[in-house]
Amino acid sequence: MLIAIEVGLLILVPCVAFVALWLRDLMSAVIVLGAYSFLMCLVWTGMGAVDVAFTEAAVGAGVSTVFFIAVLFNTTRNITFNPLDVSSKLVALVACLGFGYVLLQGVSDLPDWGDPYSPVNAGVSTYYIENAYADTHVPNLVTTVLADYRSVDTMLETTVVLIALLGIFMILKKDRPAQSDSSDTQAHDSLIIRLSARFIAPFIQLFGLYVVAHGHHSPGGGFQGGVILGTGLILMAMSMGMASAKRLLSIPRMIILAAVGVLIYAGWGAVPLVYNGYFLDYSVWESVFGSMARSHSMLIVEIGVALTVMCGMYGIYMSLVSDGGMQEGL
Amino acid sequence: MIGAMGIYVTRSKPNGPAISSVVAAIALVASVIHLMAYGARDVVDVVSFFPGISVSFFCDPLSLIFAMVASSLWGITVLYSVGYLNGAHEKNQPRFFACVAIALGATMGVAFSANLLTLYIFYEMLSLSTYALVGHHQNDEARVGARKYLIYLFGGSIGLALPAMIAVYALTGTLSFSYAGILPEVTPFPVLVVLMIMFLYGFAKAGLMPFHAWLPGAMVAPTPVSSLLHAVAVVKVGVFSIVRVITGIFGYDLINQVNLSQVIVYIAAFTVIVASLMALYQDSLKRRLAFSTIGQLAYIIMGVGLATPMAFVGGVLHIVMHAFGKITLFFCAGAIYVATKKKYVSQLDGIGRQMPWTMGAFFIGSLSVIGLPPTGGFISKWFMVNGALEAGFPVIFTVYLISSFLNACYFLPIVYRAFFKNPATMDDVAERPLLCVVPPVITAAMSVVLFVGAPFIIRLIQGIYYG
Amino acid sequence: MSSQWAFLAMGIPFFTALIMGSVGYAAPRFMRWIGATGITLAVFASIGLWSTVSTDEYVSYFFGGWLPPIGIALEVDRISALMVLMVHGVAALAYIFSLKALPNELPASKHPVYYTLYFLLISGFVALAVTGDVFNVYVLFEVCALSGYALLAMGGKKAYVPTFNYVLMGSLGACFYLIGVGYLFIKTGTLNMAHLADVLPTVFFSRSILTAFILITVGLFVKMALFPFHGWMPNVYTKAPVSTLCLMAPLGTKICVYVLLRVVGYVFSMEYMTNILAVQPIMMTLATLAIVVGTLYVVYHRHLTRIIMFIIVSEIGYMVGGIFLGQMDSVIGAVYHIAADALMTVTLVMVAGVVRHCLGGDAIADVAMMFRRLPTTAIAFVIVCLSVIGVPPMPGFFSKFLLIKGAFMSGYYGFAVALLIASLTAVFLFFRFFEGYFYMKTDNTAPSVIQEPWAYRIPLVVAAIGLVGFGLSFSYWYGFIKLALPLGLA
Amino acid sequence: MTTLSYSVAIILMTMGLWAMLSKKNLIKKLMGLAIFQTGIILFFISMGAKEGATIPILDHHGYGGIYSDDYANPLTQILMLTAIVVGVATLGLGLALARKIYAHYGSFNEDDILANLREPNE
Repeated sequence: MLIAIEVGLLILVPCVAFVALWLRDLMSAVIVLGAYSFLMCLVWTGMGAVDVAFTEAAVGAGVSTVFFIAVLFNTTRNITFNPLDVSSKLVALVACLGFGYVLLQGVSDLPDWGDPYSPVNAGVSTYYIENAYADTHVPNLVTTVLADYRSVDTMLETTVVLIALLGIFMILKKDRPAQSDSSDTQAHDSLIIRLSARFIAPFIQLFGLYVVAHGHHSPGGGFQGGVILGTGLILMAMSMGMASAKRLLSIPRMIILAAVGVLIYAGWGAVPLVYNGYFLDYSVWESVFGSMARSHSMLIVEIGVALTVMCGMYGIYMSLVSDGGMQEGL
Repeated sequence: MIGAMGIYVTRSKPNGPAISSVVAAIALVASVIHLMAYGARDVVDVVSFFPGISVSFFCDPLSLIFAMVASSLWGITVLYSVGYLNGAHEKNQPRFFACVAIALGATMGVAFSANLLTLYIFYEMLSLSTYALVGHHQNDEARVGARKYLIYLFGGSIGLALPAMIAVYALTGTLSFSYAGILPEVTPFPVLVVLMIMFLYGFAKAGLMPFHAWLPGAMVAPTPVSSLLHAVAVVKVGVFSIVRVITGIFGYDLINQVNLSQVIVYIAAFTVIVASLMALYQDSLKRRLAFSTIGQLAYIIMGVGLATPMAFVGGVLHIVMHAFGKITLFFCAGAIYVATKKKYVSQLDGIGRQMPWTMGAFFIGSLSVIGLPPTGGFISKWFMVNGALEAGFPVIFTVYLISSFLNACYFLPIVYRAFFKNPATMDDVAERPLLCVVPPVITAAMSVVLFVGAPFIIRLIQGIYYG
Repeated sequence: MSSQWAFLAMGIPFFTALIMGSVGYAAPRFMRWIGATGITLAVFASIGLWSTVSTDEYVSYFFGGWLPPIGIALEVDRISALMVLMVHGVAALAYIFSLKALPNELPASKHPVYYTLYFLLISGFVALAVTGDVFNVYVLFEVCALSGYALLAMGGKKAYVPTFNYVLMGSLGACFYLIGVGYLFIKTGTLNMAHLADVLPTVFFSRSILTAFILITVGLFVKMALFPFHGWMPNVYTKAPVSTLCLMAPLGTKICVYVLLRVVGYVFSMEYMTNILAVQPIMMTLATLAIVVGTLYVVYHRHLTRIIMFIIVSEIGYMVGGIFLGQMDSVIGAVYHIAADALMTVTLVMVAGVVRHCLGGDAIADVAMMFRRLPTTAIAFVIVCLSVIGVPPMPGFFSKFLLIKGAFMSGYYGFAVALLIASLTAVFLFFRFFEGYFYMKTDNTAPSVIQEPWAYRIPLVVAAIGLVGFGLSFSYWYGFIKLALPLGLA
Repeated sequence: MTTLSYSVAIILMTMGLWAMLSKKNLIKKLMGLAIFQTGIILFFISMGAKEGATIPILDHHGYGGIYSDDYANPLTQILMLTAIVVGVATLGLGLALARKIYAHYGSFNEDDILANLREPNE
């Protein structure tokens, strides 16, 4: 039964992707792409990857779509057509065929799907599953690997969000302040939307906080929580209009907060250096937190992640939607 | 020994004008003489790069002879340059002297290098420092000449000599010169031929045809440059490098064994004849001298390439003799230019009567280049001609004779014009300035002295061949 | 614990960046001091790392105290220490240079963000050189790439389209690499390089490993702009601001070459590459073509910046060729050339920048009388050109020497010929510039002597001295690199 | 199932690549990139899946023994978490650039932009 659903989904997914690419109206294509992401989440949940599915739901289906729309809203949704350029299509075709061929060549040798004894599953990951709780007292294995065993990856990944925020800010920011702010979107004229957004937003924020804090025991963590918090802010910004959103949180302030988020992470990790330990070695805190040292440390770095991701998502959205109009502040 | 090396490297690169150059030149000559008296054949490593390769120097009679010639002529040239540059109102004199000094330092480096890499490094340094000299006038003509100069020299050294050098290193694992040769005897013949040709043309400074075109082009440089560098330092460095490669990398044993002489000799013979014929048709005095140089360089290569004791002695001796002879000729050409602004052979009617000393020196110099007694050129040619017979190359023997005849054909008419033809207009021209006249006279005298003193040098050279 | 240097080398610029990002807007005046302190400390750290590996040969650093393959480790051998030294050295020069160059190119309000990204980029490069984890490499690629995109896009209006293409191509390269890692991972279950190298020989004959090899190398080729994947590079670099270019052009592609060496030489092993796959002929053809194509393009361009870009294209060919020749000397040559070329490129780019700012253009026609007008720059330019041409005792000569020797020993004569042609073209090309500023007269609108500001002169002088020193100390580096080479070299 | 999930992943990647290379519209190219990345993620997740295993969150806090067969592979999942975040960051940057390009050239179409790019230069 479960397998049948999986198979169905797997067949559906490429079809939706095809539609997304084929549609000639960009806005519809983006919406279909969002649907595609949701389907993907289902597939992954079926394969046991709840954390990934959660993130994809928040990021792929949620924030990405918002980003796309933010840009399309200010530009155009139409696709212009040129006479068919056969040669470039041909090159692309050859490249794709070659690429697909190489990949398929490799598949024939791969271990069976779902085989618990394949090298991937019997390799390093066995250690994580069997020892993670003893090492860290955190039941969510994904969180432990993410925030402890492979913590540097996560730190760098958070940095990537920071970089994206900084980069987008730099690219879109105008060199001179805009003459008039009249182009800013005003508060949404529909009272219902404005009120309901105000009503929903706090709950979203609360949920985001829960996801961050409870990431040790359930799917979720800094990233997912951060994205949700960011989404809450985005919703507020949408309903309140640009001017008030700007008052709420300006982009430079976002940048500082995002940098501070990574700094929390890296700074916490740097403390062991004082004791001549390894970077991100949380065991130095055992004298303070006892056996929960690693668990608590993970929470702290997750908060840093959440802060950066929240500011990142919100800042990116604001930059995209306002065309870098928000330069004042601080 | 190391102290002496220090003198070359440091003292030979003063950044100042003429006087310090003169001092340095005297010091250099003194130290070379010192080396001659006490010199050992030790190898001195300065910087080591990787196994089998380092910057290292050594000193053998061959390098001594070459260093002696170059350094003593440098001193004379510096004197001459002072006269010439002031006479011709040239600009940028400090740069000029600095570059000449660097070039000479590089020449010394080539003379004393103990392996191919060191030689190559100084070879390139020489190309660069003389580039600025060739382009000294900074006008369009100089630019074209300098560009040609550079393309030929770098094209040869990077395109041919460098890969050949690397190939040698790949084959043998070393680049040090050794009179026994370093290439293994089992090297296949085609490889040897290719390598030899790459070296012959790679050291394009030697001016073997068709890699000769830079030399006439480089004549746009001020005359002291032409005389010192393009009669002595630069071209002789090319020849010297080839001599080093033939004796030190291939080794005479190998060359005789596989009969490589033929390759070398016929390439050189071709150059000799063609260059001499072309020299006949040049009206510009300096260009005529340049083509003559090309031919004479090929003589030397031919001599060394014949691979017999006689011819080798002749070849090396000719480095010395030709240097003194040709520099005299160039000095004279420069002196004429300073005095009269005349550059062309056809303008020289009757000039001998106005400038008797200069043209007298010119006469002696041409005798030496043609190879007639009582000048040094006679002795070196004598050895080479005999060497050709000894090696069993009657064709080469003929080539020597024909080209000597051609040499006479293109030099003697100049002398004839200068002394016996009446000039079209009588300008008021006299010998001046003093510093332009004395050096050619000295070098011409040296050519004669060398005729007498040749046995001493010959003994040195024979020491190389048999030692 | 001397292995701390391994972390500090990447950590110091990282923290510098974060501090800059946090306080930048509040106290813009302190920015340049924070940056200067950071870069000085980082250079010290890299020297510390260098001296450590000189005695210990090998340094491992375990993040979080977890031993690999459980955790992520930094593994520093002598070659990576050299790379770290190179990155910090070049970054220091570029930073000093940017102090003066950036205000010409970017409004002051963007500087704090700019420098934050700048230092993140530096730490990304360093981390790429020392990391011992194949997935970490992917993350670091993205750190470098994203900060690079943003810094490159600062060239103004004309930079956007090429940067957009670069975003696509860079992501594509990273994705290829990631899929390749996926195939490796699926057959071995590990991501640690050393562990992979242990496990891989048992599955050498699997098709998935072949696929992984192809994908990873192609991904890296895209990232390093090897022909025929070089299309994105010249455009995006030419339009970028000079201060970004000083950092990106010397390091961006070179570090990918080093990652290639690491993956091919240490993870897959040379034996796999030469004996089992026998891809050497294909790779050598690509490398040779890269050199030839780069050289051909060079001839057709008149602007210094563009010329430098195509020189990079062909230099990448040198290094890739050196790695795939599989000879001991050629690999040493390639590694040495990575560092030498980084130094050469940064000098060239700085010269181009000075010329652009002081003379108003970087075409041949603009450099007339440069010896008179910008003496320091002119001399630095001559020195670096000699090195690019390969005149001894400049570093360019020695690497070329080793590469050509390697080509002779393994019979790839075409590669040797291509190298020589490239050198000859470089002679032709640079002397066109020399002629320009030696012979050409300017119309006298410009002042006769323009003094370069100190922030331009210092890095130029240091770079020129560094080049000569690096060449003269070649024997030291030869021995230094030799001890860390991958196994199985002829 | 074995070939299916891998094949779907490969189809998605190829589709993404096709869009990135052949589509003229910048936004479509970015969508192609997004699809490419999800293909990769699917590929990784598939390799970490286990028949009959549950999500990688330990129940009863590990008392009573933990067996690696019971839980899906956490390692591939965290790798992909990273990939997703990196993906969205890249997407944001790409969109920002696309937006700037639109502001300057008035089009998302590559051909129009190139034509526009050439004109002012020559």
